[in-house]
Amino acid sequence: MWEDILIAILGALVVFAVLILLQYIIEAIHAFAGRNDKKQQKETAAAAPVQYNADEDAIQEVELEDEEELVAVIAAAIAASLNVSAYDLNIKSIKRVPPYTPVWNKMGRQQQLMNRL
Amino acid sequence: MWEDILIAILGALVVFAVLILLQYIIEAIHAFAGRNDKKQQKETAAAAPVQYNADEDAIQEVELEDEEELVAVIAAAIAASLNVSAYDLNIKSIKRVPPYTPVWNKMGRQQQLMNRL
Amino acid sequence: MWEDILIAILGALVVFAVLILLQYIIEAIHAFAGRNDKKQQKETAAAAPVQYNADEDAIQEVELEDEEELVAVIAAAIAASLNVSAYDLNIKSIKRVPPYTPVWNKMGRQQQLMNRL
Amino acid sequence: MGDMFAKLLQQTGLLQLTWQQVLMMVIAGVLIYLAIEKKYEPLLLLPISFGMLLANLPAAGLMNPPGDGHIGGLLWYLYQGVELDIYPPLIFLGVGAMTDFGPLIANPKSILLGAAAQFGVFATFIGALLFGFTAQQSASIGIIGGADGPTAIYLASKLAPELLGAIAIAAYSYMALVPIIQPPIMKALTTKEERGVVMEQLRPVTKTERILFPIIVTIVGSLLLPSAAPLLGMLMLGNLFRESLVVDRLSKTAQNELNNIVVIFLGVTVGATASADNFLTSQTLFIIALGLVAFAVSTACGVLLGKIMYKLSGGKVNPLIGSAGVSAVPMAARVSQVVGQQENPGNFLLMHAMGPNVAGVIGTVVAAGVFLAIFG
Amino acid sequence: MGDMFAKLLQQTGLLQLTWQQVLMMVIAGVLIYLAIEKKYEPLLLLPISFGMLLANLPAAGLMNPPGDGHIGGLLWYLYQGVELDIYPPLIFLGVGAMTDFGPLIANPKSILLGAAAQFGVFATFIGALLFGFTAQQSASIGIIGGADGPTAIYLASKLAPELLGAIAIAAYSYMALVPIIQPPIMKALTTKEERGVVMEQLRPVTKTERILFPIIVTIVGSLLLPSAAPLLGMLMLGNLFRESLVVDRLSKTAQNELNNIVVIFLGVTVGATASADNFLTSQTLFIIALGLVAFAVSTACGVLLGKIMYKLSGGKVNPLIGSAGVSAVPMAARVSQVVGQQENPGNFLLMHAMGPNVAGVIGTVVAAGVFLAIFG
Amino acid sequence: MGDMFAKLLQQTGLLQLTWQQVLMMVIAGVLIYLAIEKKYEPLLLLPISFGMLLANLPAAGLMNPPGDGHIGGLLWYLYQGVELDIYPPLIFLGVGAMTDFGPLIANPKSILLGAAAQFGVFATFIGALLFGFTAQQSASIGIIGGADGPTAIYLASKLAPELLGAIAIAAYSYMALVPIIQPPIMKALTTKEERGVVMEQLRPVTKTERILFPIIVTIVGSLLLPSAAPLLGMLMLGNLFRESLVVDRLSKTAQNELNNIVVIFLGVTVGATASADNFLTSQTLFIIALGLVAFAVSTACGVLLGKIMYKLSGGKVNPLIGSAGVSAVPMAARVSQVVGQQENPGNFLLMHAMGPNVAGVIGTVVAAGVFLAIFG
Ligand code: NA
Ligand code: NA
Ligand code: NA
Repeated sequence: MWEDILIAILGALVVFAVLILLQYIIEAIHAFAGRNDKKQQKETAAAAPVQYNADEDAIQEVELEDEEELVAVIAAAIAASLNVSAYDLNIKSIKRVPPYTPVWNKMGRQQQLMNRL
Repeated sequence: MWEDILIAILGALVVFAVLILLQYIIEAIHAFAGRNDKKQQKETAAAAPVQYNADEDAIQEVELEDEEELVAVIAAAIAASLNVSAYDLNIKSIKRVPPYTPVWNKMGRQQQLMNRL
Repeated sequence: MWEDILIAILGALVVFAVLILLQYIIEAIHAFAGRNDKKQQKETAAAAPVQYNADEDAIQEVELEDEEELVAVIAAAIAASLNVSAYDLNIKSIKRVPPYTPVWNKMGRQQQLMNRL
Repeated sequence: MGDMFAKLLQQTGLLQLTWQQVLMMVIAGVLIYLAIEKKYEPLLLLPISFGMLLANLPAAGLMNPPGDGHIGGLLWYLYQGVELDIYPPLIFLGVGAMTDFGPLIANPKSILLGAAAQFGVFATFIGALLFGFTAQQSASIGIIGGADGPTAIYLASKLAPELLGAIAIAAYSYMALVPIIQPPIMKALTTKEERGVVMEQLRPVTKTERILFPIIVTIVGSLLLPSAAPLLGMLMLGNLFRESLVVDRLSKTAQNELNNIVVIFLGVTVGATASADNFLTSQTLFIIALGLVAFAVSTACGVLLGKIMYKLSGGKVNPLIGSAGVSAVPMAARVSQVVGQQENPGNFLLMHAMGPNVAGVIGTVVAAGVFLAIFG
Repeated sequence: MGDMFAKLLQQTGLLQLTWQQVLMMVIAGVLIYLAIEKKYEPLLLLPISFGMLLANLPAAGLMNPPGDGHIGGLLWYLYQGVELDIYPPLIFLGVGAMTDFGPLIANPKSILLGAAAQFGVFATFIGALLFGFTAQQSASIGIIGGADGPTAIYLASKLAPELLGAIAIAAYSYMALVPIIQPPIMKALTTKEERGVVMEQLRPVTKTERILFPIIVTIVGSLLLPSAAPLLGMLMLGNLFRESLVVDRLSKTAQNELNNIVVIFLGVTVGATASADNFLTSQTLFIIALGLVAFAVSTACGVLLGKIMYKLSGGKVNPLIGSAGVSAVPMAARVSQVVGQQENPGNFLLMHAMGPNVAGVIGTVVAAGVFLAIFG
Repeated sequence: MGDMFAKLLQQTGLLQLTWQQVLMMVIAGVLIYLAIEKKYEPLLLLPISFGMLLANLPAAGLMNPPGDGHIGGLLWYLYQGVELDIYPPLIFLGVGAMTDFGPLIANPKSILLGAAAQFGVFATFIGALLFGFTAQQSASIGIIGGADGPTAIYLASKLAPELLGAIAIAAYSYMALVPIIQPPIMKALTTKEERGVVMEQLRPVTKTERILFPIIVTIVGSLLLPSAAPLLGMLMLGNLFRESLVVDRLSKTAQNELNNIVVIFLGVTVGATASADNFLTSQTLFIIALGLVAFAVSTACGVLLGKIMYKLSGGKVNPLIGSAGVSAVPMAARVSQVVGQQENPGNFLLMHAMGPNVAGVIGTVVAAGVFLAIFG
């Protein structure tokens, strides 16, 4: 039992020791790298307020990832641009464009490929 | 051979017996739980027609499953179609449409199912 | 060593032989199947210019595969909200929002995290 | 150099190629054509037929087990998920997450139609025995009549792995042919009046019912037929993911990526069991013929029970929904809808047919459980 | 036929069903209710409780190992990822890709709060020994106080697999209960003045810092505690995926599909270890009680170190952020935020609490590493 | 307590840390830097270099095989997919689903350029033998010249697993460096006039051609070189998924989630084979040097065959597309485009270079098949 209490104390000490060491390491990283990219920092600082405060402009930066519900969104977007209700719009099909696509398009797709191979 | 025919008959009987039992169980579940959430039921009943009949208002309920960034896009699309800024638009909730959906919708979804089974 | 050089030469020859064979096979496939779907071909040829030249109509064919095709959708949405054609709009870059995001955003993201841990 | 060239030539598959393998490749090519051009269940038939092609390439050894210090072939490793009965339950997890049992819960009597449509399974079991198949093989062939791919693969891989390829191909082909096989049978067995019956709208189903259903079916079904537990349990777990509404991430992954990955591996390796010596036997022809019988009998029995329910209900049940009991979700239900509309364009049977349709999935799992209990 | 019927009946689970198994199913049902209705960490609690249900179905044998020419049960195969310690590090890969260590890097002192909140782990270790658990079991129970599910499962599967089910259920249940357990302790230990402290805004963190952090923490942490390397390494690899900004595809897959697949398999099979004879013991009750103690002590120690930092910093540190050191990311940090706002509605502690919160993940991994070094 | 502390200290990696391991970590750090800052094929180089880091942490034992009642290390289990040759074909499944073979089908002669660009493979094979490598090792080193990561890993894991880490790192590094390595060679070997050639537009390719191509290439290629069947078969199955247009779900999963999961596991564990004693040898330096030679010779031979085709076609073929035969899809094709535009800004060679580019993938698989047939 006594030994077990020692283990517990030792364990807690080790946890503290390791995490204090990590604290100093983080501070060392900061000393070494915290100022490196000040320029990037400033850009960010400049960009961020624009992004979240802007209220006169439309959204310019939209973080998007994927999904098929987009059909709805596309419908809405097209409807909007045509100034009609999405309910008057009948999307007959969202065709998969066959693979005979022009160069610029291929280039983009192939660029992806490179990153995947 | 005789034994095999017995097996076949027995098998068919067991299938029937188990499925009849399930029928009673479903009825028992209904007796126990079919009325529990009447309130929820009514809400749904109220919400559904709005969703598919409305043609004067913008889309209010969009079925979403994940990719929540779409909220931003939808906001933009609705904003655009209403000719207001996305910042004046307050999307209170993007409700998940409960699974009691009309036939045409089910059909589409089931179509997918077929291709997956 | 001599044998190894032989192997190398043989290897290169086999690669050439197999790929030349493939060349003839591709030509044979073409002879057999290159004319089969002329009709489909023409359709494609007809559809393609529309898609990339049209500037009075809305987008009729939207190629969606995942991720990046969304650029088009975003363009459409922005264009709509700005009341300009998507073709006059030049999206220079869709920036990934850097991870220094404000509290409300973090909160949402962290909320997700909780549900995942 | 000539020496080495000879060595290379020996290593090619050319000298070992048999006409049987060539024939298998032709068959694989035909199946690929059906999958792509005719869209016969392409999600499984395309991988299956390509797997068949790969397995019949001489000397490639893609299905070789490891041994003698050599590692095994790629497809042999991927096949372990079939061999160890892991893939079919995982597919059922996704199927459960895609399936709406609401129409069945709203109309519990329709589960009987899902039971009736298993008669073809047992009739074909007898038929296969008459053709000289063993009891295990006959059970695996009979289950084709259930029109449920993963269940057929599960049972065949347990009871008759030597027939796995033929059974899987027959099952998925006939599932794709449901719109051709069923309508004549349905029309032959029903009157114009019966086909015109418009059914009452289904009652709404509460969320609590939807959540209790998968839990209780798992417990009761697995208690009665423990051998059906892996399939039934995963089917119902997937459905619980779906209906709980709190684990969307898991439900979506079960339906999509996990499902797709398993479908690729399952399809290719099930196809790869169809090597020439396994497949080019008279047995395969019998299996294909018996599979058609199984489908037809199941369809007929479903419709016949539908007629009985029509009588007993005083004309409230349209017997056309009975044929949907063969599962082949949701194709068979859509066939009911289409045949019904031919009689009465304003008649919407789809939702009513979905009840027997999903019941048919459970019914086939139960039938498989019975066979496993007896022969497993 | 009666004969065969008897055979079938013997094969059902009905005759073997024990009251203990029934009780286990009831418990599983309650957990499913909590997961769905109360939204108690449903992503893991729902699969865990369904796994519990499946494992207590008599005769289904889903957890049977292979042997005697029989293949194993479905869940036995899926369980190998737990048994071989593969799943928890893979989950940590996803967690790392989801975690923003920025607040910790911006305020490195907050890592101490993540250390203090591990006291509950060691206190409970002692407590469990007093209740008669072995040292290995006690360590596994203590780690519940770390409020870190994958780490608890990792340690328990190594040191005390017989308790795995109970420990996992306790860990995830208490993680869900953090908003109920923590506030009273936090309020009891702090003064109104302390709770009202508004902290200074965090400094920005550069991309270089964000990238060096996971690399260096991996090296230093794994050098000091090699047994923590799998968890720490994968956590930091995931984070490097995230912060590098060049491998979005991998980061996204690690966070989503891979994570979801592993969560399903991990959850169901961890739940499946809770068979009646493993779970229905007095030990389980002790584990549940000790888990609560662990959480409470960890919370208290975090807050107390917060108070010390409040003093030493001359009132700049709000001690409420100390409780976030238990991890349960980001629930515990949100609790700090909420309790702080009750005192001062304009006070935003969330980002300050995220530092201790993510430090708590590292702290628990280190604590697990210590136990593994001693007892592993 | 001191006792226990000593025990803990012994268990740390500190006392066992060698300077070689420190050096390896530094190298891993440099590679991480190149992957993130220079974007050198980060999708593979980042996992590879982090795996290198993990494998050189003393005492962590992440690559330990199981034994003595101990389970194996995390990375050892994940490595089995490399060891058993499962991952590279699965990656090729995704590559096939991403690859458009249209430009090759439209201009079948360009396949010869993909053949010519394999000369570097065989030249380097000889070179490596001269440096004292075994035949198996030399073949694995030579294949770096194919500029095809998965094929290089596949061959090396079969013929020379001890060099796997170095070969993978060299292959992916040079693939990233294609835009730097190739242009000087291309310019040195061509005249201004040749570089200015504008090529005729490619003919359209029918859907039937696109579907027959993967099927027939699989059959013919695997018959001639059965050892290439796993790679070729999966590449073509993926492409068939893509071109069939009926199994989008499978195509998408093969390209995305399945690919990403395999890339993570493959990358980390291939990197983990680069332990200090495997990697810090003069052999590694030779491999890096020979890899560069392989790339350069392949590029040069591609361009030289391009010049021959320029002559034979009466000036219709731009020899710059020859360098794209090294694969490194689509980087090398883009290099052809860029170098061509420097001469004539209105010249679009990209689509013409895609033919040799994708032919280069097939060429390298064939070359690997030859080596496996002789040495496997
Ligand atoms: Na069925
Ligand atoms: Na913690
Ligand atoms: Na190549």
